[in-house]
Amino acid sequence: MAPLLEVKNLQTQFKSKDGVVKAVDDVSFHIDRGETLGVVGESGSGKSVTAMSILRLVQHPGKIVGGQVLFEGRDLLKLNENEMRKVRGKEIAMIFQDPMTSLNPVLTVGRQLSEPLVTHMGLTRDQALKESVDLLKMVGIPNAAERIKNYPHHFSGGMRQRVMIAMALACRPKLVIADEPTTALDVTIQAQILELLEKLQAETGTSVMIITHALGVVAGMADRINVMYAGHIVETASSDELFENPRHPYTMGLLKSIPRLDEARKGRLVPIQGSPPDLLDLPKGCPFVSRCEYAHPESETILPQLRQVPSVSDGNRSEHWIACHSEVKMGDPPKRAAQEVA
Amino acid sequence: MRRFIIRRLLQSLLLVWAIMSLTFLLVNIAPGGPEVVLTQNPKLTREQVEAIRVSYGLDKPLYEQYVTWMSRIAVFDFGRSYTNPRPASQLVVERISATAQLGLASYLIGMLGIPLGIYAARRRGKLGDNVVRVITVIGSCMPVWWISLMVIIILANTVKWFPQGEGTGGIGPWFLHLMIPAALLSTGVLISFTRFVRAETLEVLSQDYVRTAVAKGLPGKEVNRWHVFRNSLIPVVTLLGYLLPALVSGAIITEQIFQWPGMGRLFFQAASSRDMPVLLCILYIGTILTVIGTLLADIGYGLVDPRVRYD
Amino acid sequence: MSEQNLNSKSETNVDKASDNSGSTLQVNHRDDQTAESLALGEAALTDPNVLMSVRNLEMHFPINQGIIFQKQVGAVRAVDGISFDVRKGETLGLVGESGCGKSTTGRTILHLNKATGGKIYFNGQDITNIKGQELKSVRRNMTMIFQDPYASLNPRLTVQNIIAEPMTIHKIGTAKERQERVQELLELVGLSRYYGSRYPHEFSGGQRQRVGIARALAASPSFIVADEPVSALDVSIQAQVVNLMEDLQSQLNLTYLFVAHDLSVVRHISDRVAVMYLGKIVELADRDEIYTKPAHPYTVALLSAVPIPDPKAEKRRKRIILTGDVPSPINPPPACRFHTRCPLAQQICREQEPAFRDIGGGHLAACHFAEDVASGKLSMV
Amino acid sequence: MSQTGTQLPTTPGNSSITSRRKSQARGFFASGFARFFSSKLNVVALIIFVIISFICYSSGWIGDNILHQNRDEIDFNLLSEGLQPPVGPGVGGHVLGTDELGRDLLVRVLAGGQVSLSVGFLAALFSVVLGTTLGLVAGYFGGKIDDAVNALVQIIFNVPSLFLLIILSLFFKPDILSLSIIIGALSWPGGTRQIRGQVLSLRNREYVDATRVMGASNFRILFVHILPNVISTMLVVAGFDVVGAMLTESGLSFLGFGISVPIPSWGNMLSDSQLYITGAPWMVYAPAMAFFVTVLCVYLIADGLRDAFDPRLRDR
Repeated sequence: MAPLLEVKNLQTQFKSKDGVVKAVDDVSFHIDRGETLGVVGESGSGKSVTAMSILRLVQHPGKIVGGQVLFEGRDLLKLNENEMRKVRGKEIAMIFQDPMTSLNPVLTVGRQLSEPLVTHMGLTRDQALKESVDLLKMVGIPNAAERIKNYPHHFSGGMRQRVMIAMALACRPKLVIADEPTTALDVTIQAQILELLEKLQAETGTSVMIITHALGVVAGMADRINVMYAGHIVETASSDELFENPRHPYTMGLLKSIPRLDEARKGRLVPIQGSPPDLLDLPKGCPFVSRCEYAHPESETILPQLRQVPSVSDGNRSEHWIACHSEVKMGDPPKRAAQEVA
Repeated sequence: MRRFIIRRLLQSLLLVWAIMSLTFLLVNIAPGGPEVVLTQNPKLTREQVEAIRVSYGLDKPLYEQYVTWMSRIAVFDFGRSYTNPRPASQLVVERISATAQLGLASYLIGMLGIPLGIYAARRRGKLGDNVVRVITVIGSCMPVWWISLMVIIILANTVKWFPQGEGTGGIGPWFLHLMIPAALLSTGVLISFTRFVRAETLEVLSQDYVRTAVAKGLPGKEVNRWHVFRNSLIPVVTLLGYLLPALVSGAIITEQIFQWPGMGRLFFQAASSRDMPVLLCILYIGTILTVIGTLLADIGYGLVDPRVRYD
Repeated sequence: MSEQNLNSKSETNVDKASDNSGSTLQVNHRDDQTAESLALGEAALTDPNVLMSVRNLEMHFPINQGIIFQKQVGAVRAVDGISFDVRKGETLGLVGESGCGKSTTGRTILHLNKATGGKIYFNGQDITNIKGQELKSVRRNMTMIFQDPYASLNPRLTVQNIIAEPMTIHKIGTAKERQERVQELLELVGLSRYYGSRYPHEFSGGQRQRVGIARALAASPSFIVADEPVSALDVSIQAQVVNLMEDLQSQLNLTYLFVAHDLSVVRHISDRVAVMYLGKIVELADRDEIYTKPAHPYTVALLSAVPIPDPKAEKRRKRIILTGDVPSPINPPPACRFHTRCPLAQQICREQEPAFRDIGGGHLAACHFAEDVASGKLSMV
Repeated sequence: MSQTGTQLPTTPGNSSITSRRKSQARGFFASGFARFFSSKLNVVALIIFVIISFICYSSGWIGDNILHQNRDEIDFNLLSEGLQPPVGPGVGGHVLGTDELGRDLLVRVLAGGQVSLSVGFLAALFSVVLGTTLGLVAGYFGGKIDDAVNALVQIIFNVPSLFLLIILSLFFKPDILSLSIIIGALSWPGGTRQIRGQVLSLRNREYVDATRVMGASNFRILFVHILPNVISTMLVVAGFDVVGAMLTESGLSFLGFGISVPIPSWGNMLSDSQLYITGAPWMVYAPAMAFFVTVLCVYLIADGLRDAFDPRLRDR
């Protein structure tokens, strides 16, 4: 069966006085029906811009300059603004990072919840308000009938994120994109929200694309994970496979560098050397080359393309792809110290 | 909310009191004191001056004068005008209507800045926006009297006519005599509105919740109406109040230039003849108007913005 | 205030040598003064192995209101009576969620806020109310590393001037000596010694944080409060800074109060860990003890909420989802502050504030059922 | 795991420092002024302004040596030639014509500019010094001091300033200095509010905390860490204060309550010219254009400074 969403060679760029930032550079991936895809990367890796590009929400000076976003076979990048509007909120919904700023402060929560219902489902205002009460109940907000009359500032951060989730699910979308949905929240509230997302996904069967910088957040939740670095997908595999058998030096570095809560201290941490690259001044070859301990001679000059590698955990189902010239595994001794870039 | 209004009312009263006290002090410690007018008048003999001083209570110690003065202005009694046998307050009250007409008209014209600001913000960086910006920059450098003078020159040298006074003979002339000064007086307000609304709208356009609204698939009109303008126009309420003082000050100049028979012109005349009771009476009214303007602005803001909480 | 329990005595050795190869630091406590009695009693104040002590520290921020004249109508009880010791050469981790008072604690100890109650002792000296020159001389020995690498460096100053500032303030050395010292410090934190003439905006977040650390070290302090020093950094940079802080600690014999919300990092870097909830310390114990045998239900929930980057471990684990939000610190719940969200709450929790007491082996907790929670008799799931 | 050993990790140089973006490597003020001068409009405005100021301030010398006319000198030759002043541009050697008394208009416009500019800059100086000091103190120390300053700000904000200015002008004959002081005294609250707001946010920056933790005095924090960060705001505030003061001065003089004759200022020259609008419009044009161009230049410079130093406020 064809995937629900297929992104092909997506390119999104930001023009500035100092040059062009290739925020998303030739990115291809897909999401199946009912699947949860995790996208992991640091700030500037292009993960959020990818999400924005799917819904064509990239704002000036950003621009999608190439590629295809095929949703159920239709290329979203070719739709006119009116057709696109019917996709947003109805077919694909989005949850944003900061629940404190993502709701309109001067409209009641009920009003904001009912907007997509009125727009997409053809409900009247009253019907939509009634439906909103149910939505609030669904995301676990007590006293929902009263709460829809409140304004966002009456809600705590965690509660607002629940409202955002309710709003995203209002029209039963086929895909929900959650952009760092828990980054702004405390740990215990984060757990509440992640649990809620998992529960709702199980109930509605919607596909989820969850974007985060914390590997832990997606480990328990995602079926598959894309790791992004400097605008490229550098590794993609099933969740189990990725954590058990990471093959890209960057992924390996990340896993080695973060201390684990459930393990006693083993000694010093093993950091990734250097800093994330300047997106205005990327190297010709692999963007990770200057920080890489396993760099291949070709990495300096040739941008590695995604290639399939054998997967260890469940060979038949999942596919494991990496964009790396080297053939290394976790635990291999480094070929060299990270390169000094003066 | 009630607590807030009570608090702001008390603060406003305090403010009026403070400003009037300060004025009293300035007038009395200034070289020559309030009787400067009298002593500078060569026609008056020393005895006459002394008699007037006594009749106005200027011979008493300062604190006593202050108490008398305060208790009198509390009941809106500024004493007789120096140049007119009638009470100053009466002279001033007669002029309020004319000034109110002018002020209201220019306010209405000035509010055209709101759509202008929205227009500029929506066409940010494009031709329309740039035209608006150039106009606001140039307008900021042309004070009311300057631009009035230019308009008068143009009118006088082309149609050989420009409005002077109230205009008699029906609604048409009245309208013409009112609208030209009002339009000129409104330039400052218009520019303030335009700049403010443009800035606010641009600010709101970059907010996360606008992105949320777009991501929900709302039609552009809905997004603009409920998520952009609704938010960007809320702070405009405060501007409505804060611009009042500028209008009051501008009225002195405009009314003088066009001989509009309002408070501003009276103030000018009183200043020329050093008629202190009239001057202080108008200053008092001006102060109260300004204070009320800011008060209304604050309360109005609280009414339209659900985020503001008073406790 | 919590009742204090002084009867438990046991021997505690803090031996950091096993963690830091090359370090010879070894802290031994006198037998008759255990960590626990020290942590709560006055005796600790004379213990030479304790660097910083806090007793019943309170930091209440007043809320003022009034029609014309303002009067205090309430207070944000950010820190509401906490006691702990920081031993020489150790790292005490202070964790909790936003608004629990952990940062306020660090700031109050360093006199960035004026404590509204309790006592602060540094090297046995009561520094709670010192001022002026006396405070200045104490400040030479204690300093802070900040969270935001962008906001913590003055953008108008060169790196040279930023790092030299503590020396300038305390009039240490000549201008030339200071310049040399800055170059040494730059190298010490892993930057080029020639970066002194540059401005902060020319550096990346991780490099700026190194500059902030160099500045903290300039006047050779012994005690450093690190307030979320890595949470604003990219994941791949965090480990660099954590390692740097550990290396510096062993080289320079530093004592850290490490304030953070990231429990994984705290487990890695701390010798002991204190958990705060709503202005109170609810649990304090040795690192591995608190992570393997948490005794306070809040600690249990907090630990279980942290996602682990391992799908298999995630699937095995049972998350404890706390209901509701943290109550307001203006009007905290009576008795046990956690009872509104605690799945184990009983009547006693609503009526009586649990003592912050030793439940054995230097493990302090403020819960009526701490022993049962720690031993697993009372299950949270 | 042992590759780094006990050695401290070294960070490779920051790759974001590239030759392309050297501009970043400059200090704050250098790069601010670089941004200012990168706009042609700013440069043109500055050049015109400098030229105007220069000519205006040498009006005495120009009058004596080039035009051979003093600003108060009545040209009696006109009368002897049977000409009735005001005479138009070019007549009797008067480039811009004369006023109703037969005084050379060009010299008077230049001399008037000297007065208008002086009042503008002196008043702005006074206002900025007062406004910054109060803003710094109120924002930094807070509490009662802040309340007091706020009360003062509220009072001045709520006085209809033109009314008060006119009343005050009745008591003493305004000259450049006294007028500047009065205007300055009534226009500082805007600057105070801005500076105070900025200090409030600066005071809570972590680098101020860092300095305080080191044991720095309030004096050091204020002068090393806060003041340098508000200087750019002061500069922008000062620029707009000059515009405001020039507008106020000219308005007052226009009404006859500002600088009084025979000292010319653009405002009182225009006031006098009102009677000759149809007969001698050149008497209006010269001071009016001089005034407008000068104010526009100052405004553009202030606006350019704001763009250069506070890009966040560009659309304000």
